[in-house]
Amino acid sequence: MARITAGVASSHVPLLGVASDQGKDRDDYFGPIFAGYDWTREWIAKPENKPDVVILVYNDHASAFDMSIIPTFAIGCGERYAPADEGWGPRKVPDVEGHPDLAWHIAQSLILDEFDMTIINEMDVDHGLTVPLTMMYDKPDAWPVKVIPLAVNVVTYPPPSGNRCWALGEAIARAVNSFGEDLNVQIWGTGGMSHQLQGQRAGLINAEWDNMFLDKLIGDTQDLRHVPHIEYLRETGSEGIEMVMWLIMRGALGKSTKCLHRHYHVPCSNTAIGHIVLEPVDGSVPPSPTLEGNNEAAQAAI
Amino acid sequence: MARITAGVASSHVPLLGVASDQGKDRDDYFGPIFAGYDWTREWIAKPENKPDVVILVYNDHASAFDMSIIPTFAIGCGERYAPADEGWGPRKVPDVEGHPDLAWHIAQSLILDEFDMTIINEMDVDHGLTVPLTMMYDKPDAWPVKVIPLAVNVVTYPPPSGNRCWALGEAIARAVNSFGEDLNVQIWGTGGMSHQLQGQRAGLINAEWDNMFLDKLIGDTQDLRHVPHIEYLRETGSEGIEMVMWLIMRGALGKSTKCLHRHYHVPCSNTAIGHIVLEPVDGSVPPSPTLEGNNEAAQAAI
Amino acid sequence: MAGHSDIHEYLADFEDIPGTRVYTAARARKGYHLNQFAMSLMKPENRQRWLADERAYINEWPMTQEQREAVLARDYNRLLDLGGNIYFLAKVFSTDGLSFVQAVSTMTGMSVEDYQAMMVAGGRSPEGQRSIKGDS
Amino acid sequence: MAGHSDIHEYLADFEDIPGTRVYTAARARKGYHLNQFAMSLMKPENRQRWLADERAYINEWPMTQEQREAVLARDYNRLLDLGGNIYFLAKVFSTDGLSFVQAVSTMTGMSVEDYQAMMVAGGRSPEGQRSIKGDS
Ligand SMILES: [Fe+3]
Ligand SMILES: [Fe+3]
Repeated sequence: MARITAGVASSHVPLLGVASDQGKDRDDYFGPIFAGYDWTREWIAKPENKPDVVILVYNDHASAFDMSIIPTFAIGCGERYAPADEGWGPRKVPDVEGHPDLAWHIAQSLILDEFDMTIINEMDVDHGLTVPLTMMYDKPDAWPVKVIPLAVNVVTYPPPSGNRCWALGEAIARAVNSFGEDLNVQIWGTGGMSHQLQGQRAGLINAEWDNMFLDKLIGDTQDLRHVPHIEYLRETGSEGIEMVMWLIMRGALGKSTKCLHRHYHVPCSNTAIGHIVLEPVDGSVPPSPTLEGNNEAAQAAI
Repeated sequence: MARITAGVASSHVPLLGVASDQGKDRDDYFGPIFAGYDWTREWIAKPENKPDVVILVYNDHASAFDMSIIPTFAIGCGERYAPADEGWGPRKVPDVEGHPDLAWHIAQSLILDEFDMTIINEMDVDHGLTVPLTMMYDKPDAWPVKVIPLAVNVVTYPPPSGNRCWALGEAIARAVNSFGEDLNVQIWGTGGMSHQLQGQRAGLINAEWDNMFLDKLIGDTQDLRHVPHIEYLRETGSEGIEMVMWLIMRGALGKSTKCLHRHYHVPCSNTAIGHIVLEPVDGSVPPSPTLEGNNEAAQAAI
Repeated sequence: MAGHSDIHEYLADFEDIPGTRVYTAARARKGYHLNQFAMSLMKPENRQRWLADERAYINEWPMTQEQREAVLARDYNRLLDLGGNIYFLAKVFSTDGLSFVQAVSTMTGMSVEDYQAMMVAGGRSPEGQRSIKGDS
Repeated sequence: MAGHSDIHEYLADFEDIPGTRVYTAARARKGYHLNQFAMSLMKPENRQRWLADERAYINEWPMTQEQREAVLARDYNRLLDLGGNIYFLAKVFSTDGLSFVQAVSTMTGMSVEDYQAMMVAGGRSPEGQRSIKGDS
């Protein structure tokens, strides 16, 4: 049976990709940022922790989707994804290999569970997805993990509510738990933390709020599912709203979590870098209001 | 204040478009089908019934969306939509004019209400949307109504459940009720009734089941929201599943409905034609689990 | 979803309908490029190239040889088995100038005339057609 | 959505944040073609045509003249007012070879150096920046 063994959150600032690609990741500016990921790189390389598949929650930044189509939740069920050209040529990092068996299983389960998913079979993936891979795995010839992209709209308002994101995480956990194959699955939430990339208020950073947010990912509080969008906007800048994506990760870890590692640094470009590694303690999630039980038959049918 | 004044359901068989376009709509084969729409054409032309906007629930039949992207619920927020080329050139019917003000209002409200909508700004619309317009309005130089397309995936499994569709209808009613402008809004559910377009069982028709379904759209029963997909497939053929879209229409009419007109005919091409016109009696819908109240301020901000 | 405890049970039921292939993820994945090929015929320029040389056009698509031959033979039941979906395949028979009734009848083993007569007489009855295991 | 009774109230709050344009439907509609233009610069062949003759390229897009002039002037605050979204506009400044910090600093009225110094010192404080009506 597949199981979610850990949750990882990380900022996905494009400049971190540039720093890595240009070999600046240990200079004075970037060194302290990347140093905070050393623990994680060592942890994730250990056989007992190494994920087979990562469900990578991120947002597309006007790369795969233009304004003609805006999916709230889009799940990648394809075989592979190429790095997007974001205006300066695609990053020279490996293609991202998908896990269509698990992805389709999750997509189908979520729709039965009354989440209105958009299924994606072909798309390019931008820094929102490739930068977290860089932070966790450095510069391998091929990414050592299969990835299920889960793209969330956090650009055009309204994004999904925090409560909806958390509930989606719970439904993802139910879906993973009902997949027959024995897989170590991690879920990553990316984006954030506080930043504002626009207007006269650009450059806003709120270390106090960010650390409150990190605190509340740990343990069994569910306070964060009720934080309204306006609070992210006022407290953490217009792009701080990306943190709702971390709640999908948190929801998927179930009732209670333990913190394995935590890192916070200001600044990277315009942004506060946050990174946390969580382990489920009591990984139980509420049963689906619409689907009950959990049998392993018919897996072959997928 | 905008309000939903009526619900209309209709099959959307492509051959009906061909019959109309080629002037065969009153011949021996098609005459009895179109005759069942005469009442509706007269009714909808009366000033007191004439809708300003129709929310037209339909499915795309591999026209706007290929297999690379499959949205569960996609709402058209664009200015206009051209008829799709489905393999024999586009139908020579007018372009469809959208209502972006109301469409965006509904889209935003639905997302806050925890429906995971895909917003569409540009697409072509196929027979699923243009045939119902033909059935209701014949051959005008321009469609006398603005249309908000609501495309539902009923092709790749799983489609949304009947319960989810009904709940979406209820949320649409809440959204329409909170729109400040005075608009007569109808909601149409299209597709069905029983038909199977594939395999050795093609041609299946189940008049008894179809009429049970029509019966249960009337009054205050909510039985239909619990009909599982497998029942549509077994009883009404593989394409009978399109009837789940009628439940979005029914849900939007609220607690109780009255039947104004009803028509059933077999066959049209491979399909049982069904058509019903419903009026809300007690149009109340349950309050949103996530959004409460209903004020008209700030409409200008949309 | 009334009546199902999870996606496995939900999907298993679909294999129990006589003469019917439900377009599940398994079929959608198998037929991906077949369906994308069919979709390409929505563009007039592609229809022209297809009609001018079917084999050359279809060879450009990353499909299995089996899928290609079934398209060239217009064997729609076979195409359903190979992951085709009827709304995508419709672009192929529409390009041939066939109606849905004409194309669909070829899947039933009936002549178009017999099929149309059955439809005019009220269509195929669901009796005995609901389930393979049961026989209702 | 905790704290809001409906979409009107939800949206009204967004107008109360100093120096910030939230990318609402109203802005998305106003900026539609502006953002689609910017998006087109993701393709190398379009970047080349744009760099060779900016005015000729931008005139091909159905934007307002005001939007065109603001793009040509790289006036990003103006572009936000005219419906631009920063992730779309990023294709314009990326094509110019500018980083996010360089481009973003131009919106704050600070020099790049001062802006970067502010960031290194911990960024802009939210104190007094949360609300126009309130002053927290
Ligand atoms: Fe981001
Ligand atoms: Fe249809």
